[in-house]
Amino acid sequence: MTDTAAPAAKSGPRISGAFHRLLAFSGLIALVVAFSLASPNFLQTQNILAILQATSVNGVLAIAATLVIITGGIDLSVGTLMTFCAVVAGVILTYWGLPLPLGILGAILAGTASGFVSGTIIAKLKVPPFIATLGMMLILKGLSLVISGTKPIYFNDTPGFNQIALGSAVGSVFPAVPLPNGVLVLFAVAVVAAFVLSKTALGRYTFALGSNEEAVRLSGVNIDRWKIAVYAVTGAICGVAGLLIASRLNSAQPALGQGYELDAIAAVVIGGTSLSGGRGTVVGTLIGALIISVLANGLRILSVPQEWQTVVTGTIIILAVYADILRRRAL
Amino acid sequence: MTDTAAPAAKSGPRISGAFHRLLAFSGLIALVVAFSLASPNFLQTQNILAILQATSVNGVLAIAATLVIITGGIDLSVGTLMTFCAVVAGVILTYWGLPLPLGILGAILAGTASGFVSGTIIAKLKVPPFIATLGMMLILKGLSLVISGTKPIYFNDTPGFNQIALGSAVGSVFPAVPLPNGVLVLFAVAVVAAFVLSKTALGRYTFALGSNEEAVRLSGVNIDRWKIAVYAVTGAICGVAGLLIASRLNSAQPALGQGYELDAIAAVVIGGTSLSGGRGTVVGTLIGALIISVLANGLRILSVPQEWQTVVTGTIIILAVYADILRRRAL
Amino acid sequence: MTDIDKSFPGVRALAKARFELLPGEVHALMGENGAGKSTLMKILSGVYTRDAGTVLLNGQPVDITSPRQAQDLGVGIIHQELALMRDLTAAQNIFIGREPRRFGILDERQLNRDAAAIFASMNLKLEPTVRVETLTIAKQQMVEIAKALSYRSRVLIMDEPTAALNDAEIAELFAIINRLKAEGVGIVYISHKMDEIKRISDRVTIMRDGEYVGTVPGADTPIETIISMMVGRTLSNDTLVIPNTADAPIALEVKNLNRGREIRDVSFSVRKGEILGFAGLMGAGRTEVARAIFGADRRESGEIWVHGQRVGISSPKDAVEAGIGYLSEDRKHFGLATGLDVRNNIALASLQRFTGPAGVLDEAGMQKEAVGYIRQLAIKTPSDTQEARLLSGGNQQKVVIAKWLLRDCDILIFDEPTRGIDVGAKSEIYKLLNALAAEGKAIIVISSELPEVLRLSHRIAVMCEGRLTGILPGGASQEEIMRLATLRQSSVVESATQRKTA
Amino acid sequence: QENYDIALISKGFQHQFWQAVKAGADKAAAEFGVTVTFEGPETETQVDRQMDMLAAALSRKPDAIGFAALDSQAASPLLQQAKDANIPVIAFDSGVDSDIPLTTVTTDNVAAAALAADKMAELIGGEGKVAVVAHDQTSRTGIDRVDGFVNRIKEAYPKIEVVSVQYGGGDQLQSTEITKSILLANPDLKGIFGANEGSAIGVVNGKTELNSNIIVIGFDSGAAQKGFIESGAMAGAITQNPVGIGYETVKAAIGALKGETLPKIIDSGFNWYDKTNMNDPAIAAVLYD
Ligand SMILES: Nc1ncnc2c1ncn2[C@@H]1O[C@H](COP(=O)(O)OP(=O)(O)OP(=O)(O)O)[C@@H](O)[C@H]1O
Ligand SMILES: Nc1ncnc2c1ncn2[C@@H]1O[C@H](COP(=O)(O)OP(=O)(O)OP(=O)(O)O)[C@@H](O)[C@H]1O
Ligand SMILES: [Mg+2]
Ligand SMILES: [Mg+2]
Repeated sequence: MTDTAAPAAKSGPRISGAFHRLLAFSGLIALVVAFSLASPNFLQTQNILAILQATSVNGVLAIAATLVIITGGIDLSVGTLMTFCAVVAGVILTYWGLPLPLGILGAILAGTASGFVSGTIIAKLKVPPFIATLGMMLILKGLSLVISGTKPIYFNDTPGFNQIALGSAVGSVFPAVPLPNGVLVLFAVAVVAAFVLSKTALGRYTFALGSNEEAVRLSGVNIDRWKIAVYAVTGAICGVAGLLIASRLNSAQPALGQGYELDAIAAVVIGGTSLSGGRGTVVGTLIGALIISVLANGLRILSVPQEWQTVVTGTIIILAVYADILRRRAL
Repeated sequence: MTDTAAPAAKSGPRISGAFHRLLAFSGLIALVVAFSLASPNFLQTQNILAILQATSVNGVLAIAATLVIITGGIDLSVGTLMTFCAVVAGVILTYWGLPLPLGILGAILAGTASGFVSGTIIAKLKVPPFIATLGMMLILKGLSLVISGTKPIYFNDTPGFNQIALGSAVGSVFPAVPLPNGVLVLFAVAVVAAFVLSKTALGRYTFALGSNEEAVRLSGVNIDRWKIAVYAVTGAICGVAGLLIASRLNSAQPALGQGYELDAIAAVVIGGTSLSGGRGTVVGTLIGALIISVLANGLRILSVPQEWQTVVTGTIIILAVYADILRRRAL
Repeated sequence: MTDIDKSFPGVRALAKARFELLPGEVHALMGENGAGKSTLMKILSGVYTRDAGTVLLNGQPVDITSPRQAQDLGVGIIHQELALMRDLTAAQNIFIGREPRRFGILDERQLNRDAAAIFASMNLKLEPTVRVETLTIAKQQMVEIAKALSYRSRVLIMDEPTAALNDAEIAELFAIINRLKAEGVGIVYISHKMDEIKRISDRVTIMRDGEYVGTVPGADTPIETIISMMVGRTLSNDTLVIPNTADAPIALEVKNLNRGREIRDVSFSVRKGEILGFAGLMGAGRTEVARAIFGADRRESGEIWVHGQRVGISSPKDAVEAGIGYLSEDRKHFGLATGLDVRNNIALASLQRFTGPAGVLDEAGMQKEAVGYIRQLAIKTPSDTQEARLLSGGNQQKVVIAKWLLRDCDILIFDEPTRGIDVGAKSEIYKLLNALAAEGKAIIVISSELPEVLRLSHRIAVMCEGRLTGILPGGASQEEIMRLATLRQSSVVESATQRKTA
Repeated sequence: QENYDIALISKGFQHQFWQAVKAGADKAAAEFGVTVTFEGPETETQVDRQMDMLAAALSRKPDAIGFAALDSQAASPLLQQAKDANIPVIAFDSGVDSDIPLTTVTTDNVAAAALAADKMAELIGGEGKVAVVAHDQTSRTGIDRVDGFVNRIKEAYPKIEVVSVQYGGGDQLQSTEITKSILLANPDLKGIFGANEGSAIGVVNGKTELNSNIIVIGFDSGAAQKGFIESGAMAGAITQNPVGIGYETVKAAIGALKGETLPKIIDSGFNWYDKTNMNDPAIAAVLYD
């Protein structure tokens, strides 16, 4: 492996690497092909846009969760934090009547602050991430209800707000492809997260922490600081998810959010990121999130009865991951 | 504990060991004291019985989850598996009209079989436990709806059935302490699980797998078999939980169960079992489950508004675990 | 460092320990397993905080409370237990915390270039971008060394850096040490290999049971003196006796074993009562052969015969059932269940034997056996219920050995069995292996220490690049072994004929 | 007669109330020879999940859509999409704040809960402490029923105090535990209103487990509640007509497809039922098992 020797030996793995990376999509592609054959309505522009739109919120949450999972941690609060950030935006824009940019900033800051708190509890108090973020999940769930007054906050006074997710910057240029902005936001978050993970010190420490936290500490790195930073970034991304969902519903729904963490984590794990940390990719997470929404959409399009939808979804999730394992083993 | 060394050296750690084990309850005790001071209704026999009763289902589920968590795995399907087992009992007793023991047997067998399937997927196909049991969670959820015909199954034709959880064998002897049978079942499950964990080969392998699976494999142990066995036992315990909840509601509610896994896992982790495996105790899990129900009960008794209940619960869970960490550090 | 105390729950690791290091000096720290060497050095490098005592650096009292602070003060350490981030590349590991950046963005090319430069200065052939996880223990150890060098510390602590290394790498390391010495770096050198101490150290400090015993000059103190200071008695040095096993039945026969580039057509056999040594350079494929026989890895082709019967081995369980035991070279990842206590680690491979009716375990029986081995192998532990991860490195190794002794296999494959084990215990283990052979067990010993191979083996198999290049009789010369160990593919034909005669 | 494809997106799926709506829809489907699909999110908080369901239903290009909005504002872009595609939309359960639905098949939850308050007052003799165990703090039905009950008590019965309103998510077990805590905290409680099926059953379970004899008023029907009313554990309950809602929704959709004009509101009504009138044919018809 360590041979720097023959270029022939080098190109071999490279080609197969690209090929196998393509195969990673195979579960997703198989699903898409199957549904397209089964229903003529599946592979229509509108439906594809609907699938992408349905992926946007869970996709962003899953990317947020990816970061902490790579550190070997977990964040159960992503769902309720998303809601909390949406409510904060609602309070700023609707209750206080401040301008849109402040609402956006507020939501993202609220997410960052909450992630900072989670990270501090984990890094400084050594509370296990599961407990710290479970606690935060409950706290944020309650706080969302409290600050919203247990009712949805509508954004009717901020007309531009629903453009965040529903408008279509692409569509205004290419009317044939009215890609909703929400999907653009998802891709933007993905690109930024992938960049952070692969090119910045924060990303390096994210992998290092998940790989061997003690070794990082023994290397003289201030692991507390970096751990807190990872949770804060995760929180900030949840803030983006909060803006997306609020924009999509044109309201901040304070009771929503619990249970969403499971879908987000599922997307991460389906995408090949290991819950024990040290490895993971944003692209994998995106694929995982897409598999979940394609499945949900396809089964609905096929009018599969709802009770069977869950059975099929469960089975296919297991099979998709198993196929991915076989692929890696063949690698 | 089993030092064969000097008796002097022995007594030292023993005293402090017992003392510290007592302190493990400290979070729980602090909560009880606080609620007792805050409300005269809290420390009443009836309320204590209500708390214990409220702990029974989650406690049994949490014990089930403890086993797989000690192996370093996880079981997200405990909640819906519980429901599935309840529905199986309903089908056997109500739809088929068979006698009670067959219903009990059927529920526990259904649980064991499902655990066996999860375990096989994990051990043989090498699908990560999170995914395998997430898939099973969805499959079981759907199947419960399918086999029940999406409606509750009542046990009105099996009069003895609700005695499983609600009757009081203790109360019939000591009328002053009408301890519900459900609580006895919880304790019985706890005792058996603790015995299995500490005294049997299965228990030893449970810890060994969580500690270093590869080392166990290289010791010539058939790790697949033991892993499957652990998941099967977990499933069987979920069967008991299914009987408990069905007996309490005198019906099998096919839609209930999702979300219960989080409470169960929370109890396990609050009880000091590490999600990375290799360590954990049944007593800890019981304490964890009790902390959760005491909190819920106490806050309701105090009529704290619901939105604040979640905030307080989240905070106290973090604090309780933090207190436990401080205690261990002092150890 | 003077009067250093350190206690762990149930263990007094250090009691008034003392150590002194001059610039430009190589100062060896010696002691039995569990003497407190690593603990003392962890205090110096900020991993542990001391309970009592003073640390002076350049005459100034210092209080080192974190690894970071130690680095800033110019103290670097190579830990005994590898502390690498397995999912990162070699270069990323080396520069963790000090990544070169451009405009705030990691400069990966610079990083790899810097790492490559360090490797080049060490004469190490290693791609900076390879993931550490895929490296053998020896290569990982070299990455650790590279990392420690990259800090350019004034004080460099090396805690058993050569335990996993082969002669060639050791020679390279010593060249590096001499260079650093010339630059005025003070080096603390911990090792259980006595010849190294003689070769490299200026002074030797000896510890016993957490206490300071004495400091002697390295070059002109006889080894026997040092050993007796370490263990408090003198050791007899028994010589190799080769029993005549020519008529003994063949216990294990391996025919045409193949797997990719790592194992190429390996065939050999071991007789009952025979110790077959495996020699070869790092990466020769000895571990691979052992793992393939044991069923730990899949093999592409090849037959395994035990006591004249062909056995199908597809998992370690099959191997153990066929009477084969395998002690891995990587105790941390493949040997020890770190969360379990000593007793259960020893019993781990033999749990069936202690399982009574209804699956209930016979704790008393397990304890008896465990205590027996703790005594026999002199495992330093407060009790048999101590968690295995809290033992010193050498004692952990003994626990893993005990596991296989208790399992009582007919065929034992020991991969680097004495890694990290002190001289006293080493000779105990040699005696034990000889006794096991005398009992009629067939034993394979893989070792990177030629003296060990030479001292133990009745026959010596030598590997190079996945091939078995020859099997030599016991007591063969080092030169002959090295010749076979570096025998490239072109000359394999020759070795094949040799194998027949062996 | 064409085989129309009608997609019903409801607020829930697994609860018996929604299963009764589904039963009514299926009945109409069989009667009129059309195809009906029925879907709803897991809980009534998952507004966005409902949007995804509606979007998928639109992609399927059904002939008509029946929609019970969790949040009508949130749905408006998708409803607009339906309108643009010329897919008629019928609202059911609670109203949709939009002029796109051709008609709304609904029950007035506030008035229904107010009737429960009247009955409670009557049964406890006009004074004392009562409590509410509801399913959801933020969903329309949860808010309407709690408000309807609490406000009616406040306005009309000054001697009655609502001491506690708690939410159990419609989960029977959780509602049981909540009820027990309420009872233990308020030993002098006179009655509890369970604001949906799961809550009401939980209230009765809690009451039975503590051997209390408070007055329980339920909401919706189902075999369990009917049994409780028969046995006297529950004094009575308010029923909507979910089977009728499902039936009327499908019927209205067919009417719309055939070009009939529809009334703006189709009121499916609500009823009080107890031991005395449960077996009246008119009441029995609106109850479900
Ligand atoms: N974290 C710990 N907790 C409890 N005991 C410990 C801990 N670390 C070390 N010890 C104990 O302290 C003693 C000294 O250990 P140390 O690792 O310093 O020995 P060592 O001289 O380096 O031995 P070796 O040659 O085997 O590496 C041993 O008895 C060991 O079991
Ligand atoms: N995990 C791995 N993944 C890929 N290749 C590996 C792995 N481990 C070892 N190899 C390769 O297998 C070959 C032989 O391995 P190894 O170095 O363990 O042999 P060895 O003779 O036992 O040497 P050592 O002296 O290190 O024990 C080498 O080419 C090595 O690079
Ligand atoms: Mg050491
Ligand atoms: Mg090796």
